[in-house]
Amino acid sequence: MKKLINAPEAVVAEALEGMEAAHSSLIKVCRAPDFIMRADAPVAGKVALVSGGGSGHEPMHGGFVGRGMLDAACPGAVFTSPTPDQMFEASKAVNGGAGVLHIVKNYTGDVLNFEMAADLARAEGIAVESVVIDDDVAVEDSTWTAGRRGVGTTVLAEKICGGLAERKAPLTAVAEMCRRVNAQGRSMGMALSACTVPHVGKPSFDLADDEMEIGIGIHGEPGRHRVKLEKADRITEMLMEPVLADLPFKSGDPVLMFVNGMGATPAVELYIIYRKAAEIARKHGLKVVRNLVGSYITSLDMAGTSITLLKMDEEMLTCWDAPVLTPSLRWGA
Amino acid sequence: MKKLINAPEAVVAEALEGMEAAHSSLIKVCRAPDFIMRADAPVAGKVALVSGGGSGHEPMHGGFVGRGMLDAACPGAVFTSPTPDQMFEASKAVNGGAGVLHIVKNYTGDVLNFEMAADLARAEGIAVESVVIDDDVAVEDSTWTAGRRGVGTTVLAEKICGGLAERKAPLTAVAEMCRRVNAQGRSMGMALSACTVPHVGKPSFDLADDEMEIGIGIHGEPGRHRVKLEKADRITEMLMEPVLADLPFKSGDPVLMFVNGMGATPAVELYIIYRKAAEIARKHGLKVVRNLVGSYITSLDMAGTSITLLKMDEEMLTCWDAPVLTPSLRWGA
Amino acid sequence: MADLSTDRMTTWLLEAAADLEQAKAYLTELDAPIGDSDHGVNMARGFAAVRDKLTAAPPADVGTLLKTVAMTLISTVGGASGPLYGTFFLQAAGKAAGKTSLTLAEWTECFEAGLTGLMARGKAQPGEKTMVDALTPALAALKAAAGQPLEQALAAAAAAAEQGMKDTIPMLAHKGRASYLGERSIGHQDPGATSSHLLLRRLAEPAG
Amino acid sequence: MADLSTDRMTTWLLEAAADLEQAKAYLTELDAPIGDSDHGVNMARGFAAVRDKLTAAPPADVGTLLKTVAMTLISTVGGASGPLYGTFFLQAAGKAAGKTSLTLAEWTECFEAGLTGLMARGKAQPGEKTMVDALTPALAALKAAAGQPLEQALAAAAAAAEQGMKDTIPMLAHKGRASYLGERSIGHQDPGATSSHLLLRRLAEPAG
Ligand SMILES: Nc1ncnc2c1ncn2[C@@H]1O[C@H](COP(=O)(O)OP(=O)(O)O)[C@@H](O)[C@H]1O
Ligand SMILES: Nc1ncnc2c1ncn2[C@@H]1O[C@H](COP(=O)(O)OP(=O)(O)O)[C@@H](O)[C@H]1O
Ligand SMILES: [Mg+2]
Ligand SMILES: [Mg+2]
Ligand SMILES: [Mg+2]
Ligand SMILES: [Mg+2]
Repeated sequence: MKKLINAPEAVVAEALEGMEAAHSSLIKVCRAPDFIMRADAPVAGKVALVSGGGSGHEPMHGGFVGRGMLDAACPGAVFTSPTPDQMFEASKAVNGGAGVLHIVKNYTGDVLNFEMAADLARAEGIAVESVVIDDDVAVEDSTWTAGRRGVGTTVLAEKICGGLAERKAPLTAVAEMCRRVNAQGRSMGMALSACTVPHVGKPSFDLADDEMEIGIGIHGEPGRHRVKLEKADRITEMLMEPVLADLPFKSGDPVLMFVNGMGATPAVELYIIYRKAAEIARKHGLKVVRNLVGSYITSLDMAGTSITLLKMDEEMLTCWDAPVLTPSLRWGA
Repeated sequence: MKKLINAPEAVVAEALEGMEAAHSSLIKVCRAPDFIMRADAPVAGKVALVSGGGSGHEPMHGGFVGRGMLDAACPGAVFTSPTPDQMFEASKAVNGGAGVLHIVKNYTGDVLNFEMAADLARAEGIAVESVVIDDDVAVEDSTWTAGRRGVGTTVLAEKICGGLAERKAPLTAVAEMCRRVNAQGRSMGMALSACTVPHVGKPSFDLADDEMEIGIGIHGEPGRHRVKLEKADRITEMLMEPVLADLPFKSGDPVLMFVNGMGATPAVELYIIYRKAAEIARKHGLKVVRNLVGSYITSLDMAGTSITLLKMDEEMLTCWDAPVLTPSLRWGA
Repeated sequence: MADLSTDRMTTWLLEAAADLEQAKAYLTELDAPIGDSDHGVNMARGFAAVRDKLTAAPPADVGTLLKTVAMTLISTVGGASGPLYGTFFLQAAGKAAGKTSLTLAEWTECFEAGLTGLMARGKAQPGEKTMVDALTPALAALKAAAGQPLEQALAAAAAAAEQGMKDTIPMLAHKGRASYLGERSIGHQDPGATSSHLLLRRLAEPAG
Repeated sequence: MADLSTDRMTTWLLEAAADLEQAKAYLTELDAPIGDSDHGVNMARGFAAVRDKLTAAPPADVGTLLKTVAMTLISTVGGASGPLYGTFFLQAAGKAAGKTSLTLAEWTECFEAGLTGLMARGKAQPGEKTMVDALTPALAALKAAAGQPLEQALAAAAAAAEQGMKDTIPMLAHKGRASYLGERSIGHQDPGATSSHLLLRRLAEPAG
């Protein structure tokens, strides 16, 4: 295993120290329990957005803490949901009196721990709404399973809801927006290579030189299918087809297109994917009104990409364009 | 070779198409000869900044074209300097009447091609100044060699000079600032793994699982030394020591610290490096007044990092903080 | 030693902590093909914290013991297994409040409360390739052993858990991360069922 | 065929283009350990463009031919080798202006002008592990062969270039990317010296 780390056990704590050192004007890092919060939290009268999940997906979520996006992020161990006390303490610390929205990716661990945290917070009289993001079309949706995973749409939901909360919208409206973003966002990912979890020390799966995994999540788990390696254009089709086939995209729709790198994918490759994805969207009659290209929700050192399409409306556009000032997403401020 | 590409020959052109599709409000992509320019260029009365170099270092330089940074960037083939006609046409296209500054990384190819381009531009009556960036302390500086390579400081010079040019400073002042940034910036890099040039199809060097290269450049060339893999903290020391030992850093100096990923390095690892680098800087008496953490000057899919320290002054700070609106660096706008 | 004393239960959990530390790599390896390679690390981290808590301040009764275990697991394990095992011990603790030892019948009652709580929390049923598939037959064995000597009942429960664990191999996962793999989840043993068996085996066979 | 006619020179450059296409991988491999793995691709790209230009509109005299080659290389090769070879051909063209064929003496003069220009552009001296180390002995051989038959002189120049190319192996690089490697540049043959030899060999031995 080749990583710029000191010890597997120290990865999360030391990265938090690095983030704190680098971004002290934007964020504050609290320890034991661990969470990252806006430097100016709590913001009175503003709904507070709290998210979190296993580490290893950076910049999500810690890199998205700051004005116009998250109020707090709770980092778990690598690929392991954080614990309820982290979420509970974070919720207390950032609650500005207007309640707290928990943005939860749909993984059993995240869902269960956030459930417990919400119970604890409500018991202290804090208004909590939880929205579970489950946008991964690689996973069949059924009441018999854990349901779809939460992936790329999470980043977009955090930005858009952050923009809305900044305008002092009430908790119900922010939660409603979060549900709308989730309902209108779809994602699909693929891997050229597995990632290596620090404490495991070897890749989480083996892929031959001419193979790839289609339908991966963000935890180094294998995808739905292992297939022969294809050219970028074909890979883009293989990601776009299931995304487009799933509701809710129809001709004429304005969409945000998010081409994401899994952690070890160079920018040049993401633009080659974007080029084809935009072409496919155009052929489908979609209007790409906004986009995001970069590594924002990652899986350690996995090489690969995911594509998220989000059907936009006016309010979502306004909230997307609103200023954001976080370590990893920043504009208008 | 596992890459999200269609064909080695098509990488640069298709990535340009992707960038154009993704960022049409910020940039315009011109073909044959290839260059990327600000959507609103030429800006009358503003010194135009033109840079360029081989592709494979994205987001540098194309991702830095836009308000407050570069007016044009010329992409060569992967790791190959662009040609004089690209630089000449770009210079003509963005010249707003106040002259053009060529920001050139010190590689024989870049220097020679930019020299020829400057000759061509001057022959057409365009005022051109060229500044060669040579900040890589891994390379011994001597009149008997090609001198030091231009690496991380280039990004900082483009931002700072971009900020100054936006304020309509004259060409001599912008060139002077560029020389100052170069004189006050020092970098050093390392690799955990080599990169794979698309048309070569295999890694440019082989490293055992317990080895790393110290003193690499950004073109997949091996570094100065191959040594045993070390922990992140020791690696950080090995990068910081030569940077600090070189002029011009002394106790009390305000510095900008730039921790850069080589293309396949996850953010979490960069923060672990930043943490230690900031600690070392502090112990050295330096005041880290600004920082940049991310993959901004890369070497395709190389895993590794580089650290750049830039001694700051008031004017540089003002220019650094000035708004920038490019595909890959954005704030205040 | 006919009953499960606070001492015996404390010893169990301390020994289980050592087991889980030992099994860390194994459980994590089981979690690689159908999960995210962390179950062993999660359990080892949680039970190391349990060990520290129990050593620092040994609880006076089984209820307090189980509740301490529950709260510690909830705040240190994370993932799916943290809240699930946490809920198991929390609900079990409710039935053991103030008791300094448990009869087989009482332990069976605790176990049932624990499992019911866990299943409610995880919305899981038997046959979905989770820890429930080890715990459900274990509970059935405890019930079937009602009236028999305690050690025999615990051994039966451990054996049933082992069988239940093995039975997860051919199952198609419906819950947890393994469910994302669909058909590809078949042929792998569930890590959570494996840690459940490990815990119950140690209760039946104290290292002493 | 005592002189270098425009035809012979055109044939040379077309055949060299084919050679460089063939040698692409080899030259790129030489560029890997001490450079950036692109010399073969650069040269092949440039000479493919030269071939297209020359086939589309065959120049009428050697001066125009060499100038076309120069401009094409400058605008298509990039890297260090583009401006260097470009300058070589551009300066050589200056001495061949309007000539439809070159005597050995004239070619030697062109070559010298080209090499002088190249060395000025690259600020390189012999012994620094660059193409200059193949071209310098080649020029010396041409000069030494003054008065001898043309083919003999071209063969001597090619042989000298080959020796010069091989002599780069033990050299410590002072110029170009290889210089960044310091001591580690020793033991590798310079890619630019290799492409220079390749060009001169083809001039001496037309494929016909
Ligand atoms: N809904 C559920 N109900 C019961 N057990 C579950 C459920 N989801 C997952 N599990 C159990 O949890 C185990 C995984 O635990 P762990 O790896 O620690 O957490 P995570 O899945 O969050 O990484 C699985 O092997 C399975 O036995
Ligand atoms: N300053 C120089 N003078 C003469 N030749 C040089 C100089 N620098 C580099 N070269 C030659 O250029 C060759 C490399 O060319 P190429 O790989 O195409 O360009 P780059 O080095 O820009 O990648 C070297 O092998 C060397 O022969
Ligand atoms: Mg997990
Ligand atoms: Mg090159
Ligand atoms: Mg797991
Ligand atoms: Mg080269």
